[in-house]
Amino acid sequence: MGVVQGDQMVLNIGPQHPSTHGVLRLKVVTDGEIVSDITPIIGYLHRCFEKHCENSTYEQVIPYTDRCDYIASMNNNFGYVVAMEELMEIKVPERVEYIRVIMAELNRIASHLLALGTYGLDVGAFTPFLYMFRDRERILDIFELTCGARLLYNYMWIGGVSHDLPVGFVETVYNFLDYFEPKVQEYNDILTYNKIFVERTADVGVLLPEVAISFGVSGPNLRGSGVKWDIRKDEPYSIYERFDFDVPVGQGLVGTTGDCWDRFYVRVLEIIESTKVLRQALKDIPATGDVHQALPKKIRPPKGSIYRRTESPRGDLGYYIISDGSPQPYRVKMRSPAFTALSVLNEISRGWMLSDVIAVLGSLDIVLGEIDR
Amino acid sequence: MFKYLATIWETVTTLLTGMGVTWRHMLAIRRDNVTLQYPEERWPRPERNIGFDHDKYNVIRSRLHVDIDDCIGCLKCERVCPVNCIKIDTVKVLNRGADIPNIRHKGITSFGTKKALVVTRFDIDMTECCYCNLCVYPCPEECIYMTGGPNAEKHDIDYEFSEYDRNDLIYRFAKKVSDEDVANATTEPQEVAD
Amino acid sequence: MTDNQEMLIQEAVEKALQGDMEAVNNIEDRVTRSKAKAALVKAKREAAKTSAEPSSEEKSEESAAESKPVPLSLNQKIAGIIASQFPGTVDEESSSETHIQLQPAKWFDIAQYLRDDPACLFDSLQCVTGVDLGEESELEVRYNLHSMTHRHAIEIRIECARNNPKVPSVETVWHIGDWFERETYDMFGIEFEGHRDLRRILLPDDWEGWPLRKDYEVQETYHGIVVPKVKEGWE
Amino acid sequence: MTVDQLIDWFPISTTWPGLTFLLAVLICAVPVFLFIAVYALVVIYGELKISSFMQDKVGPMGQGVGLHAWRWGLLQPVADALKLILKEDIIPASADKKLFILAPFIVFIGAFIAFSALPFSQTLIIADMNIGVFYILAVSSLGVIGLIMAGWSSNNKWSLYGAMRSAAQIISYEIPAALSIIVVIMLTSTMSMQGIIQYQSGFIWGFLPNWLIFNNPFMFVAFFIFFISGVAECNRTPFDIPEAESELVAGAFTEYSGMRYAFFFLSEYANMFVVAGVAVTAFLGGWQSPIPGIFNSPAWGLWWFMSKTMFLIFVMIWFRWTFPRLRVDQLMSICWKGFTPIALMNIFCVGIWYLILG
Repeated sequence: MGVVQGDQMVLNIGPQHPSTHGVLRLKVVTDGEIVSDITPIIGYLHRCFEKHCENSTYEQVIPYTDRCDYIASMNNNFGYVVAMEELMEIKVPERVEYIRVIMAELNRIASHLLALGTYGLDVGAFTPFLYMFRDRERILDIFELTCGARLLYNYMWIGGVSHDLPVGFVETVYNFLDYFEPKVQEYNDILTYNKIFVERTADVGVLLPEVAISFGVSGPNLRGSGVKWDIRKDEPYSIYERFDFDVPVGQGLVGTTGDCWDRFYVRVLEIIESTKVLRQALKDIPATGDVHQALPKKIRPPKGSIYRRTESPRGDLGYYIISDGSPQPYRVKMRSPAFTALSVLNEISRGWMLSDVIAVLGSLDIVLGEIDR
Repeated sequence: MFKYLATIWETVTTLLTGMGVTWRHMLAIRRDNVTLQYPEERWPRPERNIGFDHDKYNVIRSRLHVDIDDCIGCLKCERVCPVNCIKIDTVKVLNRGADIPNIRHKGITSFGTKKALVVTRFDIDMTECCYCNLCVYPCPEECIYMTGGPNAEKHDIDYEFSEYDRNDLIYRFAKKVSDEDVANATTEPQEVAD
Repeated sequence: MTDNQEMLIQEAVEKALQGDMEAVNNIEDRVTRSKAKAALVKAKREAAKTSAEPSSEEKSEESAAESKPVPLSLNQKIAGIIASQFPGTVDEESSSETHIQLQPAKWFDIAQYLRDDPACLFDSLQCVTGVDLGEESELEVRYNLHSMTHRHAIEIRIECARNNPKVPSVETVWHIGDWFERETYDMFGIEFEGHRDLRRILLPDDWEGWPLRKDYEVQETYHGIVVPKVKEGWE
Repeated sequence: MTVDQLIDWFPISTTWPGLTFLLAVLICAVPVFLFIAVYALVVIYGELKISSFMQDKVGPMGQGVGLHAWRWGLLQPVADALKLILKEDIIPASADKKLFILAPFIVFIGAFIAFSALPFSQTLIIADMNIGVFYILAVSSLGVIGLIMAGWSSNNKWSLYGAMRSAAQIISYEIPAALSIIVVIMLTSTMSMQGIIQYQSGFIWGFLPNWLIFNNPFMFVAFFIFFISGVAECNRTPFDIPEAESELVAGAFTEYSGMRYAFFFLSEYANMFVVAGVAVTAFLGGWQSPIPGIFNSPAWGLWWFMSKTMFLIFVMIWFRWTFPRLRVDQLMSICWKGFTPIALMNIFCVGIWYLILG
């Protein structure tokens, strides 16, 4: 593609740009339309998450984990809380486990809806974005019903959950699932199989499995390249091993495996899988059980360190927590999946056109809050 | 040649199905609409299409409110706040549980515990508050809470508390009493030692 | 602390251990009553501890002890392999079940070996964490490696001096090392030799100091902007 | 026609020929400009409402007086227009001032003068030239110059990208449009707009109105190509690459604001009307009524022309809110590998069909 060597032009897809999913600056060296090199410049949204953790107690860190990946903050809480409970060897009651899985899966659907919607916007289709936000609005209502907040919940605490489920919660989620499942087919009609969309995304930004693994890419981006790796299945935490759902993997139905379309379609399939998990969780959630029962009075984990990964909608969300016995964490490191996804952008969008760079960036589904921490 | 026609055929069919979807949505205007016409329709509107209603609320994230008469000054909410937006000053009381009328201090809280401290300053800076609700949980007297929701009988939901001046967002819940009143109310009267 | 209070607490705790709690409750002086309660709790905890696991006191309590009695955890097996391939790089005493302690010297070759050796095949570098072990002690870099084929994971820790911390860069072995190491450099100032362009990644390039070190003071102003946010009228 | 009638009607036509011509043209131009303004407001409101209904939104609403855009949001387009007029139109410091100021007007003129050949009804046409269709196609490519001037003069990388893309797109899509019009001219053997519509009167195959689209099966292909390349010419989705929000921020109009941006906006809608008008005239029988016998007085003629054009504009709006955007090279490949060869084949087939069936 870029064989003609015209005079290079450096283009700043600057921190203030409609399709950078946050405050990200891409220094793009283009030769006419064809892109020859991209250097992402990050750090505009750096809020010293790790420094804050060292100055606050263990339960005060939870509102900060919300604000890292603000689109999937339930899963962020879940990751941190699972790591802490493994460090402090706290056994959480059954009902709390089920509540957490329900909340995490609902949040996964909401996060994927946002990812698919904004990807439609990057490629130029306005309407799917609004359909998906209409359905995401329903999930946010459910969260609001339980923990009052719509985006940053601070719902999962170490050893329990902040509030028990309200009356009529299970029916409300059943209503939502019955309403939502036919809608996924509607998204497929309007966007997934749309020839122009396929034309824009098939064979674009192909990510080979070896490259993906070497760049530490994880989650839907890695599964889009055909690697079957999902922490809920391979390193099960909480009660995920009780649910049977399969891990969708990109097969290259439209172009080669690992292109933008595959990453998009893997997310659509994952939404369907999440509804399956939700139905099973809702079926056998124990009706009784106090959610505050296992909340430790004084959180003083034993000296030591732990690295625990969980499956956030964007990939492997890892927490490396080092405790020195005091109520304040000695060091908390958050391994952010979007950080690794962005590092692979340059690798896979070299030689493509400018509008493809936007398409590839959208398909990687990055969130800058999590990258900059 | 066949492939050429096949792509044309596929293009036309997929584009038409897409147009069919938007056509159906255009006809059913009100069916899936979630927008809330804010000034006229205020949240929470009970029958808002997923059908949960007002009094089933578990918790509300709106403005913080403190019943200062119930506050025993244990500083638990101040310690647990991640962004330390709560500042409390207290002064020891002479005898526990006694009312002190001239500084309007009630000795017994509604939970029946005797107060040992007069809360002279209880400020919450709502510009710093991150609405994480961590302060509501540890309060022994349940006197700090967010307005509306389960404690709707005390306050209805209030999420429209924007101000013109930032300092007005610093809520001072303590009773407005001058310092020397508090001083002589809580110190031993030197000459009379009854 | 008058001795009769001491004696009072002693016998109240004994009585409470046998089960009747009023002895503790009817101590009228509030201060001694709370001390008695504290003593009671401590006594109960000792009792529980000694009865529950009389045997292995010295086992490290932070990792859930593997139920199966196999002595070697994965980390130790890999440590053994490394020690056989590269003698003198693994220091045994500080390696535990959950991590392998290495010298920074031949880390690059070990990394190469770990990725290519069919037994290990650690092809994905999951996480690089920089740690400041204390005011005056060393800095440390912890690598979490994971193998997609064997689906097993280990943790490698490398210490480096505080004044000029140097660790060989593994950026060519795992490509993500490039950004992870730049972030660790940005936060701790650990030089990764052999890194393509070791610059700050999160902070602006001309920021002084390494923020996550324990002895870090925030610089007063950055280009004239006062850094520590002081909110007047609030303290 | 109206311009010639006006000239004869004037008493001083012999003494001051130049002045009368100018007066006549002016008398025709002002209503057309007003029509464009009003029509643009209507279509903006239509687009707002239709796009909202398509996206499960309610669109501009308003209860009661005051700033709420009156009932059903009717005042919303007026509010937009006022906003654009009152807003300060900034000229970037390093912009090439003269070109920057001139660009929007050239783009608008490109669309505006094409109106003079559009047959609104049997009698209502400004200038029924015998080369009507050819004139419109020639004039509508004037807009490209304006876009390139806008892109170049605002001295901004994004607008340069937008300008280059729009130049490539509009010029290359004029060829399939012209080729599909040749088919029409071949059948009606006249280029004057009124002539084409007169040819389409009466019945064909018994019950169908004698519109060219029903003339033979290939005419539908010609209509499809002309309409789609018309959509591409006025930069509407799925071909809105020059001002692609997600890539080029706003393409050639990035640096424009206020009154100048309003002119770009206006000329886009005027262009849409021209394309829809020509498509209606050439293929859907202009002011001919669908039931050829009745409803064909000049007043009804105006109604039929406007309703058909508005329907085609609705289809353009419908396209915009359903399809994603094409990439530049895909756009070019569709034009050169798709539309142009098919259009040529079409001419050939219609020729043979016409030869055999007479």
